[in-house]
Amino acid sequence: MQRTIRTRRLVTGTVALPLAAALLAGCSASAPGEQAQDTAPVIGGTLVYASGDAEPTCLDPHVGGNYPQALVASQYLESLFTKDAAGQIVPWLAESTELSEDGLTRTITLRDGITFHDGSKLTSEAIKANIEHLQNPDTKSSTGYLAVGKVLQVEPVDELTAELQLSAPDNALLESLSMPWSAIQSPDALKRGQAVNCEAPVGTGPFKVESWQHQQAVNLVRYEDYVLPAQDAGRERDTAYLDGITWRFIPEAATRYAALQSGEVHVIDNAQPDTIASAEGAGLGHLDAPRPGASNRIELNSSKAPFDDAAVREAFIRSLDVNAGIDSLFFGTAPRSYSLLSSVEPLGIAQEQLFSPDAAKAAQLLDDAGWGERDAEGYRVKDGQRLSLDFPVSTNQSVPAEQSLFEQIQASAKEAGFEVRIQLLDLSSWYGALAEHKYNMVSAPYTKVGPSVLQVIFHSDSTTPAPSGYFANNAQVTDDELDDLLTRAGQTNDAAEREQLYAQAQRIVLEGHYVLPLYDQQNHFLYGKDVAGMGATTAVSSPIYYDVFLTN
Amino acid sequence: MSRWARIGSTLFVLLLLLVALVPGWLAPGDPLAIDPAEAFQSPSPAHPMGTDESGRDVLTRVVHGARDSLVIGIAATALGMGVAIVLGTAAALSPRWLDAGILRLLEALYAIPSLLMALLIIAFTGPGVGPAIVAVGLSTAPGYARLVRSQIRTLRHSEMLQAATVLGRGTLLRVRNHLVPNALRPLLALITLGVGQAVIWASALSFLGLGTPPPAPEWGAMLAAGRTYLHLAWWMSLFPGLAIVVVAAGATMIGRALGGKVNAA
Amino acid sequence: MSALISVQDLSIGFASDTVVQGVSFELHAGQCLALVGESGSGKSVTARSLLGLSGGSVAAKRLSVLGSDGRKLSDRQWRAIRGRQVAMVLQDALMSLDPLRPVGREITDALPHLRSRAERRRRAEAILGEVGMDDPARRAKQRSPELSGGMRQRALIAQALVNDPLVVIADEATTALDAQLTALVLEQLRAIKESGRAVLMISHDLAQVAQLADRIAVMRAGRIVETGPAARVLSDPQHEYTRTLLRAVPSGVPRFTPLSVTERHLPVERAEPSGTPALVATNLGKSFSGHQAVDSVSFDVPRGQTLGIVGESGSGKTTTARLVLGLQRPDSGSVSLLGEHFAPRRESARRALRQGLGAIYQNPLGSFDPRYTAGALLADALSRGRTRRVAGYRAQVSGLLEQVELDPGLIDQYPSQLSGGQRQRLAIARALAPQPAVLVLDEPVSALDVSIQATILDLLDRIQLETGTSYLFISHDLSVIEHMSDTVAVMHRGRFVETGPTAKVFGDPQHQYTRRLLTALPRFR
Amino acid sequence: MGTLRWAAGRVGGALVVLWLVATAIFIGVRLIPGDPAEAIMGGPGSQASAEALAAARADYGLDEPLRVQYLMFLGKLLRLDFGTSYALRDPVLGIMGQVLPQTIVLSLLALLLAWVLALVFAAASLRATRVGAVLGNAVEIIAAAVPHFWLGAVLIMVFSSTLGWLPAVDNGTGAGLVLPVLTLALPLAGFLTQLMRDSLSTALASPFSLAARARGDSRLQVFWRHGLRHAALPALGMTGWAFSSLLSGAVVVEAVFARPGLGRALLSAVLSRDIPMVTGIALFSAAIYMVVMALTEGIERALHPAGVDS
Repeated sequence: MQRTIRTRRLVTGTVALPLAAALLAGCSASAPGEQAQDTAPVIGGTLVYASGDAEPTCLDPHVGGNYPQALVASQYLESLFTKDAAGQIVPWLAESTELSEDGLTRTITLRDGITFHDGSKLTSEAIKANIEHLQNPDTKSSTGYLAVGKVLQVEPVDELTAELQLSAPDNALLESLSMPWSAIQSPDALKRGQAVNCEAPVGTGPFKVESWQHQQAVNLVRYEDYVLPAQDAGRERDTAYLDGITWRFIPEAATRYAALQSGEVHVIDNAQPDTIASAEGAGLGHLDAPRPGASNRIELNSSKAPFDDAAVREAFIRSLDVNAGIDSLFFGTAPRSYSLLSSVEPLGIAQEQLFSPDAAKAAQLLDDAGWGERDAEGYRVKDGQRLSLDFPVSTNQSVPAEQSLFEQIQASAKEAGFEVRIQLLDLSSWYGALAEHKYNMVSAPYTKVGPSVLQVIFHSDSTTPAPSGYFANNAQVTDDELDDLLTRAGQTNDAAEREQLYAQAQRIVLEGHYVLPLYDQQNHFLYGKDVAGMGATTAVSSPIYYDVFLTN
Repeated sequence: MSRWARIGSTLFVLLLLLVALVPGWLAPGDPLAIDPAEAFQSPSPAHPMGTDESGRDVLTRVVHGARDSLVIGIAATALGMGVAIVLGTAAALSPRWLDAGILRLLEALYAIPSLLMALLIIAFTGPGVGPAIVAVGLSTAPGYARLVRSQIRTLRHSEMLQAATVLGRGTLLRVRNHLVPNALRPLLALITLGVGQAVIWASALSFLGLGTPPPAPEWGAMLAAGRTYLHLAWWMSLFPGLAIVVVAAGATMIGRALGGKVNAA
Repeated sequence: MSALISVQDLSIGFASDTVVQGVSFELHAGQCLALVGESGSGKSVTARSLLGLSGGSVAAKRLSVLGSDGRKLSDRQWRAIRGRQVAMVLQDALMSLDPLRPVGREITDALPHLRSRAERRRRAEAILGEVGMDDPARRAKQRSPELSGGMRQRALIAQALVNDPLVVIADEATTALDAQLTALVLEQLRAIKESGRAVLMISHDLAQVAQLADRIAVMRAGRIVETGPAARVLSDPQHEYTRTLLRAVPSGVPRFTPLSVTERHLPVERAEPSGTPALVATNLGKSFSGHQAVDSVSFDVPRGQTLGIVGESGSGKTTTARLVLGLQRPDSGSVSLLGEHFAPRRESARRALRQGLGAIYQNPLGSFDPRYTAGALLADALSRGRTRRVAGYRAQVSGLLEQVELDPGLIDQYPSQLSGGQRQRLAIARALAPQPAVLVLDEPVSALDVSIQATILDLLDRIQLETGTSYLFISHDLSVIEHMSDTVAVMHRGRFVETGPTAKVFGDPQHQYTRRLLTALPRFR
Repeated sequence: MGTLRWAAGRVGGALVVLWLVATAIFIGVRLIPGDPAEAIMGGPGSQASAEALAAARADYGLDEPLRVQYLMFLGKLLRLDFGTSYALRDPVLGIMGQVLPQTIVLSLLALLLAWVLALVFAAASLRATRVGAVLGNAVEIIAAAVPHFWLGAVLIMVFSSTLGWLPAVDNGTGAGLVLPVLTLALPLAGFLTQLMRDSLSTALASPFSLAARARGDSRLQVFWRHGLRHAALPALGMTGWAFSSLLSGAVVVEAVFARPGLGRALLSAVLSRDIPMVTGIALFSAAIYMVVMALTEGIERALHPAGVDS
């Protein structure tokens, strides 16, 4: 059975559903207790989904490319590859793939018999059209653009086969192509122009976009000609159980949770830590799907004082005890991370001892670095300059619990003599503050499948701003040795060497005290008692509602 | 104003001033001191108003927050009043065409609802306490300005001013001795009403993430932060909320006692 | 003939206050009973108790209203009486008709028993016609502020009479009306009485009551102090208070004869007017958006003398006063004060002259700065606006208070805390502070009770005799003008239609308008 | 003043006001630090490409002198062309068409409810005992002093989470409107109650009410025929203000209850620096205010022809 690539892991983990389609290692769903695991699927019904994210401005995840787009696009778009339960990249819309000896030609063969929602057939032309779409500056893609950055051109060989010419070997290409931000859309639909395509992208997924009532809901309906790229003996039919999904946006966390409690919505995302704890008591389901790529961390800007001094960076990190705060604020839903990478990334390494709090050592380091004096308010000073740290925080990207954690960091740092100046900013101003280098520390989540995210966020190339002003290397790490390690790690064909190179690279960053890892990028979903079949996700941990049905 | 209202409101104002000026006297603790192990404690003798998500004492924060909240309310009202007195007086004493022009300007200011105005200003300036004060102040100005204008116009043609004219009082004396003090008298009541409303609007901006930055113990920001935990820790939002309500309600009562009407709020 | 209304030993209380006590009277068909008293005497509450609307707790040995025992009626039963059998006409039609509703509706409201709307409307129009309203159908659709004073008053009467009630209560129905409207109302009430129904007239004004009442009951402090046939009460009052009230009526009382009991008799010796007149107005004219409010008005006020201007509301009296006071610029003509050119003139140029001219208004409260105490007002006037502290002017302030017979203890009171009479005295004191040669008095006693009015008029008389101040005295009240003026000018539609010595104008009116006015002047002496 | 002249004056005045608002916004946009083209493309966070910025400059005539830009801007507004929202990529006019009715319905229902509540409370307070009056007074003052967002959160917690009586968010039935309308209406009702009680008691103590009772009207009839109108008049005069405060409240309430509408559109437009949307919303809310003012003034004129002169 081909569907073995999709298995399901349950935390309360008893029986895997025969039809379960969990893709991702580390994602776990605790199902409502009373719900029988072997309930026969019910066909029909519209699931109401409530997202806490800001409403996307475009439903095509090629455009821009953020997580909220991925969450909804995972229902109507599919990628060439995906990730199985063991964390291995496996074909999805693709049937097979080969790499040339020199690592510069990637051949991808598509599955036969798959059609887009507009009725057109999935062919190798689609690969070409989509990659070119991502690379077109007018598309304004940022995430997908980077993912296919090494692709020079796409050559359709026959109806189902395409050859990708690369500028350099890229062992992360398949991981990149597994993400919704590089998902495959109908070439005909892409030609309609961005305004139209943004309203209703056309893909191959189990649902299609019926309409988008701005500020209200995206209405998805079942795609009746859906062909499951992998065979599943457990399914009598390939189409989704649900008639459709109403995708709503309810930014206010308490309202979202209240709506779930009263049964007005079936699934909510961005669940607040405190409600997760009470939801399980209330018989609601919980899906914990940490995002791949980087862990959630605070990056220390090493390009300007005072964090240009590694000792000050270490002193800052040693002066903080964040564990107690994480425990109380996240109610045990967010285990502490000591790694640069998400816990779902097998190549991540953790070095706990580097982050253990040590106030005495911190004080010593600061005294030695010349920050021995303190001013009237208790902050350390050097040459009349206060030890101040600007900390812009995006209210869109940091949930309240995280903002509170930052406040606690601010309070603890004050004891050690640091003045942390938190600025709560909207996304636009936050990007602006980063672009103008008005920060000493920042928390900027980055989701990507695979360890190649390290390249994006720590290679010195990423300190050069794009024309828009954005750069992903917020810690401003510029280290030739690190650059070399990352480049080689990204190009090697040898899995063991790759792992070893990435480990070395991570050690350099960790030991340089450039970042303070906090926890995985949180991705918690709560769902009602009448929702069954939750658990399957894409490679970036966005849930898929293909297997989901409503029991009443 | 009845005797009890007078005594009550005087006591209220004194208490508020006391709390704002020497918060340490009522709540000796540090409003910013965190203690994650003590997070989300319900009200108890040790923490009469419980603790918040970082284990900070809510009572201490409410007491220390009085200053920030009141400063916002008072500064915004003062700004609004200042603009209003200038524009309102100018309109009332100007020739017809200028009066009409100022009136249109006021109407234009008035035509944009307060919070929309605040958001507009913030769209141009970015968030923060300063913009919040300016926004709330400016958006309340037209209401006050109209009152000043109508007050002055009414007074200008009142028998009181005529009597002063008949008694041979010159313009300066009429304006200084009668017109200005009597025109500003009803504003006095409105100032108190306005402070209460300004505190509420500022808290709305905090709710929208555009007000006082954390961790300052400003009531609106505390209320906004606490509402996330309404299910878990009602005390986090109840007490700062009560503080706002008490100040706004107290201000309303004093304003009413001083003879203010709600219409120009 | 049995009484339509019979009241015995009526007491009405509010909380702990008893405002009416032991009142008894009867009202018969075809009869008019007048309850006379000053404000606070309990007369209105007594009248309202006859409709179950006193609002207080009512106790009586007998309270029979058209055969029903008013002590036992439920609100529902009362409502069957109100409007149908006993109706009420209130003071001031502007306030007694809802300004937001067409008068026709106010009338049809009283006709719930008529089923069809058209029928109600016909009845309403019919009654409006009966009370002398022209074009009733159109008037019925208008609201009271759109109607002229006369029309409004007619509508008010119409809404009371629409159900042909057996008893009509007229509660101060003529107070503050000018002569013609008063005549109109009295005429209507007379018609009611003569049609065999009963009228209960509530008034503070004995003179007016005299024209209609068959019996008079004089009330004071909640009790009836004297009751009897009208003629007897007026000609031979038994009770001291009745005599006080009668004496206070200025109509037909010669100049300088005291109206109030407290006033000592004044020496009636005045110097003949000599020299330039204190005030001269020449050919004054003023129009407002095409309406000629004052038209070619000329007069002079000799020193120590009083010119009375009498006219109905809207006749241009007040505008004349404002022109004289320099509060409005005349379109034509001029005013001179003590021989000096006063108006039209630049304010700064005539400011010094203003010391010679004072003014008293109908509502003194409006002319006081509410932030000033009585003492401060006088200090302000004495210091010409330099200070409001009494300290430096204590002697002069005391002198002024004494002059207007105000208790020096009131010096720290705010005007709003004073009674109407006290306020007017304070206003006079303030006006006298700069020792003016001329006082312009615009309806100075119109808002006052008769006995208070009497004391104020006496005070004005005395001041004129003592100081030789000239008065320009403006009023709608013929009897006040008659009593106070040396010379009278009758104003009508912006013009002086007749001017002359008081005795001549009142005794031998030349102009037909004057004659019409004078028919409304109550004479009972 | 004739009705026609009044209407003409109203329309003219409204146009002047709209022009002032538009001009203020034009100036404001130019005062934003940084590149207006970047602001137009959604601020520094939009990662707009250089080509896109150049296109925006050309589109909006940013290369032209300021005077020309201003005239272009006014010209577009005159043609009801508010431009395209950068964030939503739709014409602003179209978005307004979607969100405006939502907010207007919400605000009108809240206004209506506030009126009814205020009248009921005002009427009830007339007959209240001393204790009741003090209590009612306290309730109305507190109601007027409660921030919308907190009230909304509490109402959701009580009626949706705990009791499960009412939905927290719109579920297609009218029930979803109940809590948002209540949240908006209660503070306003607090204000209006104070206002109406004063005018109601004045009206019911007036001679015309006594005259009506003397004609045989019952208390209830007097209340309906006379009290109501007089209570309504000052509250009606406040309608412009009330509606404007409701629009303010709508920003918060729409965020709390996840309702689409003008307020939410404005909030997201402000956060994403979507200047055409901001402009459109400001002008539309000003226009709504002017319409509401004209309507209430018209009603006032009808109710009380002699009273409107200020």
